Amino acid sequence: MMKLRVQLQCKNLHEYLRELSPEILDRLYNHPATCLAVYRELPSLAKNYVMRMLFLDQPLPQAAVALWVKKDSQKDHDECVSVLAGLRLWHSQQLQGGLQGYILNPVFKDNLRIALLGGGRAWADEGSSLGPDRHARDIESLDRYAMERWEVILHFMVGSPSAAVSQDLAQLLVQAGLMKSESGEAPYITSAGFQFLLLDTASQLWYFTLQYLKSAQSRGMDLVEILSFLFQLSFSTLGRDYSVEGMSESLLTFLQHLREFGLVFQRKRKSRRYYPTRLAITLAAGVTSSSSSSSSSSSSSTLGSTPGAGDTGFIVVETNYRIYAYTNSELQIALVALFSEMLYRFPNVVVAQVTRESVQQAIANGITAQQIIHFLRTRAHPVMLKQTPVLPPTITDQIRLWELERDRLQFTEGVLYNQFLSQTDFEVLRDRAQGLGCLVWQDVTHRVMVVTPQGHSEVKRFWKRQKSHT
Amino acid sequence: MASDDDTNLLVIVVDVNPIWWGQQAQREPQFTLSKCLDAVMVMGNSHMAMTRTNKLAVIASHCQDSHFLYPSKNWKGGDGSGDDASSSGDGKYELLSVANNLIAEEIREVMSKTEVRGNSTDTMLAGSLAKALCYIHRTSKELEVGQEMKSRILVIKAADDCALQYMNFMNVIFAAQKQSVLIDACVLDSDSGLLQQACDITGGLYLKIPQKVALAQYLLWVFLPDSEQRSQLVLPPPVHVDYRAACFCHRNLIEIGYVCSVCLSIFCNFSPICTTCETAFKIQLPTMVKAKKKKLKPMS
Amino acid sequence: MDEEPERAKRWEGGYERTWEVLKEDESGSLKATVEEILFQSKRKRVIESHGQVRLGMMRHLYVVIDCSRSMEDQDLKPNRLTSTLKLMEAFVEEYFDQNPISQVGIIMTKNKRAEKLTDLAGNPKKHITALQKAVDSVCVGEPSLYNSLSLAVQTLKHMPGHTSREILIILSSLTTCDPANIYELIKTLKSLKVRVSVIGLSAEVRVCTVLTRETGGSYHVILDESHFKELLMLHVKPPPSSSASECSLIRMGQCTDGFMSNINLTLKPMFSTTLSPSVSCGPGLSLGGYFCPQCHAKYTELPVECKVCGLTLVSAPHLARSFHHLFPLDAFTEIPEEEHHGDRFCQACQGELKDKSVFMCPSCHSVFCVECDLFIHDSLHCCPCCIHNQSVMAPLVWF
Amino acid sequence: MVNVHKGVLIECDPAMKQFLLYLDETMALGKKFILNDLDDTHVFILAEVVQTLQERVGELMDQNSFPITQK
Repeated sequence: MMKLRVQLQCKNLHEYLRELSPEILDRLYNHPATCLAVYRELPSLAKNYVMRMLFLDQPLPQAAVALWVKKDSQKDHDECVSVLAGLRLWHSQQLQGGLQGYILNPVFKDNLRIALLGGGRAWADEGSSLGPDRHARDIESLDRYAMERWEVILHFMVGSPSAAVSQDLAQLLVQAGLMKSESGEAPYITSAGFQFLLLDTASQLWYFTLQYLKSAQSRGMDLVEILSFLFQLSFSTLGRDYSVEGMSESLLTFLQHLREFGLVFQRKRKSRRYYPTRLAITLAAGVTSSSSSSSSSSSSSTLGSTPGAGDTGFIVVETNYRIYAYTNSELQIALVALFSEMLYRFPNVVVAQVTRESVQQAIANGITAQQIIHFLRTRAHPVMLKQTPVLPPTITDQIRLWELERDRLQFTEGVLYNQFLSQTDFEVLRDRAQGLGCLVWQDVTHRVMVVTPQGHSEVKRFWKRQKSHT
Repeated sequence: MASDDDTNLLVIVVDVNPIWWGQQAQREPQFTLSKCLDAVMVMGNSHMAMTRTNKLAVIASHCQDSHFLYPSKNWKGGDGSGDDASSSGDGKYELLSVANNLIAEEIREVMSKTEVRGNSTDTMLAGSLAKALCYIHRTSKELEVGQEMKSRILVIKAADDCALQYMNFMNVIFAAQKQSVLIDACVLDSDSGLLQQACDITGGLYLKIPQKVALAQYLLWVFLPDSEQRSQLVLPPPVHVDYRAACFCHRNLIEIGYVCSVCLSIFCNFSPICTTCETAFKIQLPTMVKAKKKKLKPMS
Repeated sequence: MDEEPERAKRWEGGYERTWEVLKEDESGSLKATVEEILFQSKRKRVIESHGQVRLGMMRHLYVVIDCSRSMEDQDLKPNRLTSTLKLMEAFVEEYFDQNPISQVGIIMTKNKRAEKLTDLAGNPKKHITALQKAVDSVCVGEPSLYNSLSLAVQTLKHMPGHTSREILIILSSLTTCDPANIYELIKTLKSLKVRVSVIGLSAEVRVCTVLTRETGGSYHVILDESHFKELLMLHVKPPPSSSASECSLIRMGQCTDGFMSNINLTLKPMFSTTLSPSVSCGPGLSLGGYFCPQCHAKYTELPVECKVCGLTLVSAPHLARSFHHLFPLDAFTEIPEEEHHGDRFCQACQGELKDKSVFMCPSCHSVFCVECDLFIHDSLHCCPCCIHNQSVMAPLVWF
Repeated sequence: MVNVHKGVLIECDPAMKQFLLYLDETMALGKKFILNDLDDTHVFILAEVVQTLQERVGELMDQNSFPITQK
């Protein structure tokens, strides 16, 4: 009966890569675009380390590397070394003198050099070989197309009738846990879905791509190929067209999916060229935002309002709990309505009121206060961005208080043991329960302890055997 | 960790004094201007590759003029289609390859076009630094609201200093300090007093490199980390700067001097008239103490 | 005092129809006019520099802050005192940036008396901490112009002749309570060549007009907080010193970094002179620091007057910092954008020339945008393109 | 002999604990529901009263929160 509140986990690139097996990692580093994307996600100190070793051929002794950093930032140094080793960028190698040394992963080193200085083969076949596109697309139309495709998916999640989405995509949404569909009727949104909607566009894209990659293996697609193509897209220049020659079959199906998400624009299914949209390019931006549940407010303030990728900031939050959303898009209004009561509706602005009931209603369907605040901050109006902190502190504190108000009590089912005859009996039974890991709470002075229901039967059997021996 | 989205602007000022580089080509043929520019491009590329929001500008400081190599006037940065510049045929990140092609074209044009007047083997660095500061000022104005920008200027100095520039140079240094812009200096040949003062006042790094051939490695090791990482890394210590002034009459460094209250020119010994602004000084005679008249014993 | 020519008072003037400035263009948007106003405000801030006039480089300035009951008035947010002290902090910062070898002292006047918050000193940190502590001082009673002026004059009259002596009064109450006749004091001020300027926070007071007119100071009444800040910043630029003030040679010591300069590079931790805390930011053991060339007393902060031998200690950049007052950069000529037919890029910042008019440097005829023009005049003080053709005036060789 | 009870362990701040004791004494939920008072932040109660207890706590919260909108 306890409502399990699922927490939307949105891993960033490093967490995702760390889970991959070493040989996939090495194959991944075979493509300059992926090396550059992985390089960009490193902590800034680690970036300098990689740059320092990029043009060295023989390994550096670990003692020398340790001297690069001042004494008081030794902690950052160790953290960087662990990140670099974790991603298999640094291999430790035995030097002649018996010293342990670090060397940059040779595959990564060559490809990063190519990404920086050239000298390898081209990433994507050049669009220019096809001649200029007769009806070339300018950037505004690309942006409009991208946003419209992406909003269709969000509208479908919110369940508005007008949005129709391919079966493949709907099935992906269900797999991602964002929606649930019982016995064939239309899927409806889950609490994780609400949390997904509140993310900023870049993080949504990245979360979506992660889910797609998970399902990619099941579709028989090669993970490495897709990831490199994705990173190559994120480094392309907006407004240029690229040709589809030399792309494998699985890549072409992947391209069609991207077309449906709005990351890529093609005039027809079969057209020989494609245009990456701004969403594809900001995909790399989403990668840097750490998982949504962590309260890193700083990195999200401008990511959400990346220019052109969806609407820039449009929400003004005032200290009298009023919200003015300068938008007329049904989706954004529906999102604001998730945690506030609508007061007035005008052609270009919607006025809403954040109240205790509305916030607690949102918390009831699984949205946390932090996600509401993150949503308001990423869509804050430029006027709000001028002040620090961006949102009035009274509002953010009050929302957090309303959340804490709900779970003043924590309930845990359990079985109570008390009135032990002797201290030794109590300790023996307590250690047994602890061994089983089902001890919930104990109070040694009063010789009282609480055990989980599942553990209860085991403890009882143990107690009977114990009593029969003594 | 600094939030990832505040922009980081690096302006590289390259000293392209043709006479110095000409002599250099004869002295050590393995380190010429083109090698130096390759190193600059490697530094620029790695700076831009670090994060999506890093920006770069390169200025060539010539004898009579300074030119913006990148971003050049006629090519719109960022989202421009820029299809005329050939895109990366060899696997390089597109933004970098477009930038490098532009720099190469511009430097070829600059070196061929500007003719050399006189045999001045020193460069007018203050002018290029002033242009760099104006460029930084404009870019910080064009930033989106809510973002802040850290910027620094890296000067690659070849020829020696030009003495006539002292006053303008000091103005530029104080303007940079006011804008909290760091000035770093990487000196190839003779030490430069002006740049030492610039680095000391603005908190930048001054380094005279022993081997010129390894310029790229020096740039990547010492000058690539931005102000936030420099506090963590062990880098060359600040150099001692001799701030003593020279007197106007004999040009030698003095410890105690006389300063004209009107035009602040310095003299090593007292002179009644200031040579620069010809104002006559009131000579403070030691105040005469009038002899005290013995008081007649008061009539009782 | 004879009637001086009455300046046309604002309320005497005709009825200003300020709302007519905002004209809607055909599409009904006010954008054009708003940009025009913004453009004008930017231009207005470039103060016309008046050519080759001798500026008093070393200044002694006393700032009198009125702390009477009227300072608790709330027309300046949050109240007049806090807002004034905040602006004073910025003023002290800017003052020492523009005049490194000058000194400032702060006097507070309340309850019919005047007392010194900080005495004349060249170190900005001390003044700023004193200002920050003064925020919670209580405002009571009436100010006393006479007492504060006489307190300031007592120290100013000992100052050497070549330095300029100035008093800046920030007056908020309309009354003053003086023990003696203030007009006698004005005569002595005039004889001692002390310049008194007043910034009124409420209304124009007759005695201040006379005081400022007699001593050659300026008198303004603020409109709002930004105007107040502007008036304060007017006093940062050194005033043209009257030719009467005699000029003389001052003996100065050039300090270098102490611990490096002596040949044996042993880092001797030396006790900085602990005669008075004002000497260094904190007495105690420190490695760095400057040595007085004459008596080897050690100081951590420059410029300072050596407590032991009285020599003013300064380093070369300090002198260089006030150079741009000597060779002011003349204002750029403004030409409307249509007439300019050169390339469409500002030569300083490579930005496009978008706004209405373009600025040309009279000597080197290079073209700049309005942002660069303002930046060049405010902090750069030299035209980027002129520097190149070596027409630099004084051959100052200083390194 | 060791005494065994089935039920629900509640962890809460002391103020809320007092409120639970008050509800128990005044038989507000119709019967005594507290089986054991463990310490000032833990209480062991009957399982079936959890739902009504949550509502009563909700009502308490509503009482001492002021309506911000002066409708």
